[in-house]
Amino acid sequence: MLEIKNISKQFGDAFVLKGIDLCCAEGQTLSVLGASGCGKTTLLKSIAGLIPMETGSVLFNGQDLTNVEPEKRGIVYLSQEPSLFPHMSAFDNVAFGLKVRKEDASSIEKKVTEMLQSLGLWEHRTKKPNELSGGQKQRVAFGRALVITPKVVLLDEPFGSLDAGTRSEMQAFYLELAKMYKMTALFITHDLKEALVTGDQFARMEQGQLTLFSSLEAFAEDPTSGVKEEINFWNNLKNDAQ
Amino acid sequence: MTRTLAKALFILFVVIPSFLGLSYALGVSFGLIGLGNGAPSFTLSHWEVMFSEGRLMKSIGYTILLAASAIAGAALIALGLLSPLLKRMPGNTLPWFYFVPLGIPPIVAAFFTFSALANTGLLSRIAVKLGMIPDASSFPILINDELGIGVWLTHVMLAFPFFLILFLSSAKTQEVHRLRETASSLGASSAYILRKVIRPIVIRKNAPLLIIWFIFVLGTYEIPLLLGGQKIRPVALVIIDKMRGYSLATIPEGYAMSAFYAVFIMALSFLLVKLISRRYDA
Amino acid sequence: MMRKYTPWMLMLFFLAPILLITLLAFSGSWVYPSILPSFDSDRWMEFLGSSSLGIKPFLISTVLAVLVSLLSASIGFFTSYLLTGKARNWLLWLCLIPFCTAPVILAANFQYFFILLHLSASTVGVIIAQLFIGVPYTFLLFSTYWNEEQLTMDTAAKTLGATPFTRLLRVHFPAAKSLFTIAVIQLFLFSWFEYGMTQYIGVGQLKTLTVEVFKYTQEGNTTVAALASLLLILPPFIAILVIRKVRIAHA
Amino acid sequence: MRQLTTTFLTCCILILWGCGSSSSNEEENTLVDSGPQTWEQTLQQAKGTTVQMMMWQGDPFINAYMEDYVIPTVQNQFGVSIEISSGQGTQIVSTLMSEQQARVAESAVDLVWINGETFFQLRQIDALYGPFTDDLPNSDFINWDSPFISQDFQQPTDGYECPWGNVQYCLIYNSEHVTSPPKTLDELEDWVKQHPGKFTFSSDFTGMTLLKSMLINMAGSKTALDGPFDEAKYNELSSHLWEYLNRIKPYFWREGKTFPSSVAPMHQLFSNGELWFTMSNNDGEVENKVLQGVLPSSSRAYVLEGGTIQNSHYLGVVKKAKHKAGAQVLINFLISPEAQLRKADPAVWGDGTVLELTRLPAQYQEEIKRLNNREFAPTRASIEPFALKEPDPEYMIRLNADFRKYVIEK
Repeated sequence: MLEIKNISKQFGDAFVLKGIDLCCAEGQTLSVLGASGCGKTTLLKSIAGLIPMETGSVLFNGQDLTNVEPEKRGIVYLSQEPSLFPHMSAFDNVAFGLKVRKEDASSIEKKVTEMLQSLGLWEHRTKKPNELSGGQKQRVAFGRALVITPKVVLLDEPFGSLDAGTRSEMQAFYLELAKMYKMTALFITHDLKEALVTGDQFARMEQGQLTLFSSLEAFAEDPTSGVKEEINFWNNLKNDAQ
Repeated sequence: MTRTLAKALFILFVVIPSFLGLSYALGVSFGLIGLGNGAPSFTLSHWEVMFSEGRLMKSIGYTILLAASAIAGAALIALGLLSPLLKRMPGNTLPWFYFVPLGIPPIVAAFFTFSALANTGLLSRIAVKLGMIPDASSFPILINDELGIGVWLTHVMLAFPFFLILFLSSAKTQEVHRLRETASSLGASSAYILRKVIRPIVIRKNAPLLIIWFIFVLGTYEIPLLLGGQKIRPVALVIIDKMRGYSLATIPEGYAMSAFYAVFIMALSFLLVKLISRRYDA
Repeated sequence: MMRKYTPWMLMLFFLAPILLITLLAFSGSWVYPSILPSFDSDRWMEFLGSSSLGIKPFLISTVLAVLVSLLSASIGFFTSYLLTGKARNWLLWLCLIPFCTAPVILAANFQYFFILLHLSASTVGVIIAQLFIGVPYTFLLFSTYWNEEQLTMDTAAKTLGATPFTRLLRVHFPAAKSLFTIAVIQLFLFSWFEYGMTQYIGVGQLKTLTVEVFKYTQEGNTTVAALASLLLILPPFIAILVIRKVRIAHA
Repeated sequence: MRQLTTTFLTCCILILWGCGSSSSNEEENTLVDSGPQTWEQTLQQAKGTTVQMMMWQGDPFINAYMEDYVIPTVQNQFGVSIEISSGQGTQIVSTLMSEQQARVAESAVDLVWINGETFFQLRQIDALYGPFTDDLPNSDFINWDSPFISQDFQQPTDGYECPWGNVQYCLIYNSEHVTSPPKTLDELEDWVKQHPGKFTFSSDFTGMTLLKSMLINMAGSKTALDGPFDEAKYNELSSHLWEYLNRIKPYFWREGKTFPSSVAPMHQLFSNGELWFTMSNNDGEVENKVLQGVLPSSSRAYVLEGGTIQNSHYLGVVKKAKHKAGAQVLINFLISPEAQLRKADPAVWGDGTVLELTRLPAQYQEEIKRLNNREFAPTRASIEPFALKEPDPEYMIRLNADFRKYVIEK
């Protein structure tokens, strides 16, 4: 279980994160809905250890990771940009984390092959990032992250730059992967539907504060989540049409 | 570990040399190190002499003007050539002759300018043969002239091929390519795109290197030595004159000048770095 | 019409120095106003025959330039990693300092410390002195590499478990290869032509081709100066001819 | 930040440690001579050593003389190797000065080629070894009676430097254009005014030598500037000189708005016909420059009626030199009749000898006669009466600064 306790972050006088607590059960995805500028990227980077935080701690299954170097945390951060290594093929990109861990060649070969096949990228394995489409690139980025079986995956608007069609395809694909790899994940998005589709648990972030909801129902009930507005919108549309 | 090592190396190869070099110059200039000072004792007299002479400030002004105008001239030429060359450059490789000027050191460039542009140089001879001028004395004075036209031309000649390569390489990146497409889809003519899209991007991208060249031109010694006038001279020459003059007594004054000048340029370059990084952030 | 010939005119312009200097190097005398100098190869024989200009300075220069360019490019690239941190402006500024004074003045300022550390008149001393220019230069050059894109790539590699060293070696070095090549070429040329440091720190005893030839470029006569210049620029020129084409961008 | 400070301090400590360890070497300097020794002993000591010689190397003839003749001969005869590095006056002074500051036990340089203000400066900082010239067997041939040899810029050499060559300043004119060159300052003024743009002088050492000659010419007596620097005398004479120069400056090359930075470009301007006058510190240079093809064969050298500066250049041994014996053996060879006469040949170098010709063994007399036949330069004997002594170095220091102030920048 991932536990975040009381994370605060200040830039100058402004508090970007104001004492955030959250927890996410193992193998589950916590979807966080938040508009841009609410501090979600700062939150994820703090959890990954990429930026220092003033207060708070990060625990995984009781183990305190707060002062562990980002490269040793086993928490992978995925952003909107796939940021693949331009000089490596898709295969080598996926293999990167394993090579860094100095696994032996045959096991790398096996794991990466499996991963690429499950990502449906096997025939593109020799291509360089600039020869791949946006969705393919993001898949490689997922593969690169998941192949090292991280403790936690942090997703920061991962499908933000994709077109609508690819985007819903990728959401479905995410669910599959999450199930297959029993991912523990924080999935941050500003898209309500995406949050609903991908999450097992739900939270909402606003101005540096995070509200955790006990269930989908509670999330839907909350006026700030926008679920109700959405329902009303469709209902009105239906009524107007009639 | 890696960062610490990087810091250590940075300090070892960048900070310490600058620090030691500057403190040595300051030490000599204040009479604390014995170079030409006899027994070391603190004195401000070398600084006083330096400022009272007034030559240094005039010289600094001239040097900055010379360097800035040379860089501007070279950048303008390179920008002007950008559009005709981009059109005839399909790939991302440049033919070999673009790199030839990079292999010519300042001293040789100065020698070339001298041989080509002196009153009795190659151009003057051609002009005489073509009947444009009667003899050497009617050829315009470009070498050892009062303003330093020969020095300026040599700097431009050295800098502009380098800028051209930089600009071409920047203009060939995907980013610029994409922006160019966007702009043309918005209905901009290719001349307009060049002026309003490509040039600003190319200049901004290469601003740090333009600044390095500017500072490099500020410090050159060989070119004005061979081609410059005597009336007003770049700082490097004035300083070396004092440091390596006929008298030991002027050595500390030379160091005072070099310390003052270094600090002055450091302040100037700090402003420039600030300026370009602000433009980056924007 | 003009546009069509621009590349050719450029070529002529870029090659003009080499052409004129070659011409002068073969000249016996160049009496005004004749355009072509009279040919005289005796001077070549005299000049090249003097034993100070054998293969040795050429080798010394080559070894020195190779060492300096590879070392400064590597150290400079490695330290430029600090640009991912916060003090970016300060670091860039610090790197500009060595260029604030003429190399000759810099050499004069350093000489005392090199003598103090027993590095004067030694090859190691000259290499270190040249690194004092080469490292900051590479650092500045690589400031154009460390942009937003590279930083996200660095972050990605970091959370995947790569240590800073691995990231530099596996991620950034291959990505910055073309820039690295440019750095090596430029630093090679810098070291090849470097005079002030080599002369002062080496007390004239490290006889690179430039040190050997430089004494003729300022004094003496046109033919000798032209010959000396030609000797200096010919090796890089041949190297350029061998390389022929250089990629300038990776799209 | 703390880490940064620590690293910085560590590096500083390392460097200070380096300083400490090197200054402790200072006491270990055991190279000081242990009493007088015979020339035999010196030769013995020199054998097998490599002498580091620092000298100006801008002239192919001089380099060839050293490389092709001196180095192999000294190696064969005395078993001493020589390594020449290039560097002159100011670099020598700054190198030796920095070495003194750093308190090194052994200098990187053994032997230096110097004169005038460099000698003066090196004596000021006590960087020269000596007196040693009396120990050299060949110093018997040297014309020590000549004040032009035993005094360097009014300063007695006192055995701290050994004369190597002696030359006299001369003007060089193109006989194709100039039939009777001006021999006095008044004549020069007239000539310059009649031929605008054809005359100038360099702003370096050579040009200063002309100014010094002019200054003495104006004083009216050859010995006017003898002795230590005289402020009042300088002020009076120099004001006349600046007045004179500013009067004719508009008729100089480029209307006197600029001056060539050294004689090398002047020679070029002269051979291109842009100038009709050039000059040299060495009366014999015109001979070898015509041979080299740098100057046209219509070049002729002459001296002013009021005289021109004659000076010598010298060889000094560095006080902390590693190979003092080897350096002395080399110097002794360089002042041998054989080496001196070879050097005097315009086809080799064309540098005036410092030896008293009458003291030389008979076998060299023929050779001397041959060398007296000059084609483009006047004979040494004919210009000798017009030789002026170098005044105190301060005169040149002041002339150099004031020339810039009152003439160039005006």
